Amino acid sequence: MEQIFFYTAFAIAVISAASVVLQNKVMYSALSLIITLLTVAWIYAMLSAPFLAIVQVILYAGAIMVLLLFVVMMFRYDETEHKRLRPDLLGVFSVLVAVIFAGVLVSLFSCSCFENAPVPADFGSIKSIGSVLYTQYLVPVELASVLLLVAVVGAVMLAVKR
Amino acid sequence: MVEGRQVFDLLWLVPAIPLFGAIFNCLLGARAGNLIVSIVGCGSIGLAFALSVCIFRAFLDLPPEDRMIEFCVFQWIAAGNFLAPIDLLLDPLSMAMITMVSGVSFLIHVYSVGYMEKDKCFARYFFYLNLFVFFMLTLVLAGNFLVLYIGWEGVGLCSYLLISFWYEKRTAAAAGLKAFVVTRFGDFFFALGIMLVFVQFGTIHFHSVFEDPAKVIDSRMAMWIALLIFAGAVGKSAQIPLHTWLPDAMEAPTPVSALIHAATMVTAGVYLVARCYPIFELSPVSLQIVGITGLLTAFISATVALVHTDIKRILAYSTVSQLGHMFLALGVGAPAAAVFHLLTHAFAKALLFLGSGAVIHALHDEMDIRNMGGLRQYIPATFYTFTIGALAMSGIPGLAGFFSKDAILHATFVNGGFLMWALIVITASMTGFYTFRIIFMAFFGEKRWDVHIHHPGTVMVIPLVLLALLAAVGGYMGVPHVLGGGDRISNFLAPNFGNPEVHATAEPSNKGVALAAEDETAVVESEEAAESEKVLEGVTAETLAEGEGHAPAGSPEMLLMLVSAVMAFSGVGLAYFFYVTPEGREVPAMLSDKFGAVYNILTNAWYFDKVYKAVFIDTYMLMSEFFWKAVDTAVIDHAVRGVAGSLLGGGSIISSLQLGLVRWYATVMVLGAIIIILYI
Amino acid sequence: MQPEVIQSLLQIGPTHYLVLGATLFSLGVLGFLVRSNIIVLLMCIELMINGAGITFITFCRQLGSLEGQVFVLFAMVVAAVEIAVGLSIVVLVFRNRSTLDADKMEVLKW
Amino acid sequence: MDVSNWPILSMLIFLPAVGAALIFFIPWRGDFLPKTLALLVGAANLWLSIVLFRSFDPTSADMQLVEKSAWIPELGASYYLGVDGLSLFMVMITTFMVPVAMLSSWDQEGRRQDLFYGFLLLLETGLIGIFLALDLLLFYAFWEVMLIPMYLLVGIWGGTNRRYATLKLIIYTMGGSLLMLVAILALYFFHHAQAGEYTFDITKLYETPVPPHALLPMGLAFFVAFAVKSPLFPFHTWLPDAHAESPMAGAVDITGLLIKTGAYAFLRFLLPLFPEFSTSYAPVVVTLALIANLYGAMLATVQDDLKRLIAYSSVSHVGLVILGIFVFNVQGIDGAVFMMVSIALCSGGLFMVVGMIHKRSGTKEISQLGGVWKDMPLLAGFFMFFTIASVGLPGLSNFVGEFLIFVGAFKVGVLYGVLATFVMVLTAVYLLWMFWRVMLEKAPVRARPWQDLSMVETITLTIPAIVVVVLGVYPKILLDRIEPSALKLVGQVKKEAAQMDYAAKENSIRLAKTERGESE
Repeated sequence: MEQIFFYTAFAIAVISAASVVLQNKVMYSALSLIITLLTVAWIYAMLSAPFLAIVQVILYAGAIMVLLLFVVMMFRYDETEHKRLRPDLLGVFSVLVAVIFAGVLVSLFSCSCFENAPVPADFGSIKSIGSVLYTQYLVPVELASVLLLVAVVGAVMLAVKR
Repeated sequence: MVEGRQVFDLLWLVPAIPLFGAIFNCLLGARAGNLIVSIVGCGSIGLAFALSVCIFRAFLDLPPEDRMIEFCVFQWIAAGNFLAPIDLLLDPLSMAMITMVSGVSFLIHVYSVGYMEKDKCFARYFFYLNLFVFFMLTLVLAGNFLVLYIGWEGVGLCSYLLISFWYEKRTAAAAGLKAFVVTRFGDFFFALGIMLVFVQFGTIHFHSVFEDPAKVIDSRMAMWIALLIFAGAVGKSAQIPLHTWLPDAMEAPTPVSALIHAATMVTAGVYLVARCYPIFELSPVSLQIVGITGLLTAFISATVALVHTDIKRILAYSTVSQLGHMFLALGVGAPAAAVFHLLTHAFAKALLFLGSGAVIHALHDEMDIRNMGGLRQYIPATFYTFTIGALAMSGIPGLAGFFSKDAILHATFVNGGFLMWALIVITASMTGFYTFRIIFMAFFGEKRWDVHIHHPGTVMVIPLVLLALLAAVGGYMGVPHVLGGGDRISNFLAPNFGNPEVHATAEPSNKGVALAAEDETAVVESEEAAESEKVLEGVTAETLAEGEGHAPAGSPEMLLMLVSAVMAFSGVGLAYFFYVTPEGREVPAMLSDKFGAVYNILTNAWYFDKVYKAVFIDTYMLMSEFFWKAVDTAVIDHAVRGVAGSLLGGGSIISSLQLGLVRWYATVMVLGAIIIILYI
Repeated sequence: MQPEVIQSLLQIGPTHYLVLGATLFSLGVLGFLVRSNIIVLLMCIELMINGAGITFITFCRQLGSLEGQVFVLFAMVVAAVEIAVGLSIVVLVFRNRSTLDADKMEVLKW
Repeated sequence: MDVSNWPILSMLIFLPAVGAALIFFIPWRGDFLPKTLALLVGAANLWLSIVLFRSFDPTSADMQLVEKSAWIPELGASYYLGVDGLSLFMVMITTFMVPVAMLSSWDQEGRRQDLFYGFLLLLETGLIGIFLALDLLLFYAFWEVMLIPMYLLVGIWGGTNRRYATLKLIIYTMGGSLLMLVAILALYFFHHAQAGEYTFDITKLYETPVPPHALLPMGLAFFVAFAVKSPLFPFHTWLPDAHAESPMAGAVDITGLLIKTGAYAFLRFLLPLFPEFSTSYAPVVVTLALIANLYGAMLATVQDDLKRLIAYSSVSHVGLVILGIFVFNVQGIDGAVFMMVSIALCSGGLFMVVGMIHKRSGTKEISQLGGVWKDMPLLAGFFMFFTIASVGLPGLSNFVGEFLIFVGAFKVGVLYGVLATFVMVLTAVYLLWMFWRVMLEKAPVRARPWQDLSMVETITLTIPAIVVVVLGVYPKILLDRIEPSALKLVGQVKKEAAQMDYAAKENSIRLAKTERGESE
């Protein structure tokens, strides 16, 4: 039963990721990216990380993509002049990427001896992550907040027209 | 009067006083007026002269065998076994020399007070002159080779300074440099000679070297040392290969020419060879070379003097010729005669130079004898003194030159062989000819100038008269035995050069014979040098015919004396015939264009100057230019810059990798990732 | 196809998820290299981050420790920051160069 | 006051450094105060060196007034200072020349004169350090320290294309000294291999026999480093540029001091540390020195730039010094050390005079100068004095050194002696010709006649002139003190190379040379 879920998620994710890359129109690639992100959220859920799935949906699909779409919409950027997909380079680079992919696969299958460890019920729940977050990783959290603040100020400073 | 031993302790004062005079003139001269400068200048030399006369008198009453006083002033250089203390040596040779040097230079100082008073660098002139006398006296009194070398170089330096005294004149500066470099070239060989002596003997102290050189070095080594020392002498006394600087040195003020280029400096070479005579005696070959060089120099420079027109250049060439005589005398084993001739020549030549200085002074710097003439009644005093000097110079019997030249002729005849004697006799006649040519051209005949006569002051005339006296009387120091004289000069110099009787008497000593035998080869070589003057000889031969021809009685030496006197008179007669008698006037012109080729060889002083310029100077310049341009900049600098250039080049290649494209950087990152993965 | 191969395919284990993560990541890299539009480049970066995120979660699930998830959370924060700054740069670039083609920007060429 | 317990050597080294520090860090108003301070420090250092001279015992040959304290114990590098006959006069001439250089650039316009003086003092520290250091690492440290002020002195206050000149100077010397560092370390480890303990102390390193296979590279490395610094023939091209571009006082220091470090280092390090290398390669070095000698003289004749001409004359004189060192006999080494001192004075004097002409005429080209005698008789007097001193008139200091080296060379080989002595003719040619073109003849018309020497300039010229005369007339004060150390050095070199007795092989006087005989 869950094989079906996995494989559908797998298929959707790959197809939408490919379309992000191959679409000529930026609009369409943006939309396909949203689909990819949602499937990733789904996969998180399957991997018993419900909190993360939710955060993924809200943060990625919600915030980032909206921002992205907003910027895309802002520039009536005509794709025509710019639709070159550099097919000449496609060949070369796909070979390179294939090599990386093959490398990873080789290392995976050479020692595919993992087994899912038994895991308590509320593994990915908010309570557990929250507790871990604010006990062991308190400092990184604070730093992350500072980072976000800097990013906001930076973005404003850069984009504001003086 | 300071008597006894202690007068000799003042020996170091003789050179020291002129030095103090020089220092005074140098530092305070400019501020002190001309009067004070001249007093200090002449005074210091006069004092030195007086002191040397006292020492001379004290020296005379020393028994002949211990007339050799050593005196060490202070330890100069001491490095390992190379010891060079400043020590002075007084023996008959140096005694005679210091008296002559200080005497003549005192007279010349007095003369130049008059000659130079209008010159603005009066103090500087006396500074150089006093410094010169200091170095000359050090040279003469030196006790070891290095102290002699100090005097040697110092004298060269002062001659440079004095020749280019009127530094505004380009020719003066050039002549000064030429003089210094040519003499310096001679000094180079002399330095090598000193080093060879040090390496062989282990010391450079005269006494220990000359005491018994035979036991330390063989004749071959002696030859090398002798030749090196002789090369130094050639440079300084302007013998054949290195004589070109003396005629140009006439750019100096006339008293300087009188002092340096007549009486003192040029004779330093003769003094040096005389001083090192024991080494020369060890190798007959070197004596021969000295003799031949002397002969050649005497002959060639006499021929050149025949045709020159500048009064001072004629006298310069005559000095070179007389020096040739002295070296010839040394070569044929008559050092006493050489020194005697040196002394007489000093007086006569100084007189001639000062006389010519007075003439030039009178005619406002007119050097060319062609536009002089008839000065007899205008400057009579100069005329009379000049004539006495000329008579002494050309060896007219009765005056100084005759006795000393005769001694040389005799020694050449005895030791040198007939041909050398013939050549030197011809030269003697030529001397008579060109000396009296000046007199007849300058003082007789019609007036060829129109400028107002500037009568020489008394300060200039007194030295002339004194020198004339010395030139006349000087001869009686060495009247040979044949004429009943005591030959005091040879006895006086006995301690230096072995007993004089051997040389002066008629029958040649055993050494003399050996020399004559070997001499044929050398004579042949000088043969073809003489053929170019065949022409002139033809002229003198027919005048000889109508000279007095009665056969002389008495020993061969009397005959020799007679022949030399006759030759002298013939030269004078010829000059009279050419330049005074009306019909003889055009003969010289006719002669010069008939033998055109010979004439311009002589006028250009046998092309020595041009040859030297082309061979040495130009090649040296080219070589250094080449070295600078090709080797230094091209090779070495280029190599250094090459290294720097290649580094820069390498850098630029690497920098071209930065394409600026984002994609390019990404690919580089991907390539990196691949490499890592492949590695795992 | 041998039975155990099919069986392994069916039995969803962590490797499958890892394969998915790897594919997403590779597509992201490919996209980044191929495309020349800056906005698409940003999206590809997102893809890569998510690819990495999946591998994290799989290992976290497999090892039973929560660190992985915490880390992915932080990864997301970073992604957010990156997009914010990236887009503001895109705005600037567009305003100055009026083009978004990455290949035209070689100001940094040495 | 009782001086014996003062650590004179360290004071000598670090007093100038303190002076320089004072000048740099205190914000002076105007140039006059720092300049006087610098001069005072220089003079104090000079007084210290005179105290050193008086307390130096001329009879003993070994190191005196030794100061030894741990510097970097782990490395075995000790702060080890000592002075002997060879280095005593190097120190004295340094302390003497620096104040003279300061005086000669007293009224030199240009900005930040106080820095100029500070760097001059730093340079003095570096130099004295080199002469006193007996520990290889300490020596190397001072060897590099010296470069920095040199670079700044010439780089900031130099002539037109000074950048190129200084860069070339620094890279050249730096390259050489890096080679040397490698060789020092190699020696350091060889010593450890034999004696088992790590040390840089020279006296111990003197004894370590170097294995034959390593002898050539190490010896060569040391040789190249020192040959570059004391410009020997193939490595000399930096000197003319550095001189032509150096500021007036700076030029004095290059000739006066920098050059001597190379030649001194030969004596102190190369000869005793690698006796076999030195003796077996002595003929090569001697020929190089002879080439430098004659080549430098030749090039000097055709130069048109005054300072470059004197630079080449320094190349020629230094060639002579190195010739004196590599003939391994007492006369040679005595002459070489004496010559080093007198070069500093004579060439230094010449440079100062040229600097003064340069300051007035604004040009260094000889073609544009002429007839300077009429305008400036006093300067002409000094110029004549120093030219004649450099030509080597007996009675002045150069002659003593030159003649001793000629004798030394002659004792070892006739050909060497002849070629070495021939340079005295060439020196006379180019120096007097330069003197003629600059001084004599008609002066080209000038806007306004140049005024003669000012009081300060006259003093700066009279001081070295007096010393030149004193050394010329009475050189024993130097020679007596140099002799024992020279004998020790010769013994050291000869004893080590007994099997290749250089002197025996060479001093069979070969008389076949034809060009010497004057046979007609």
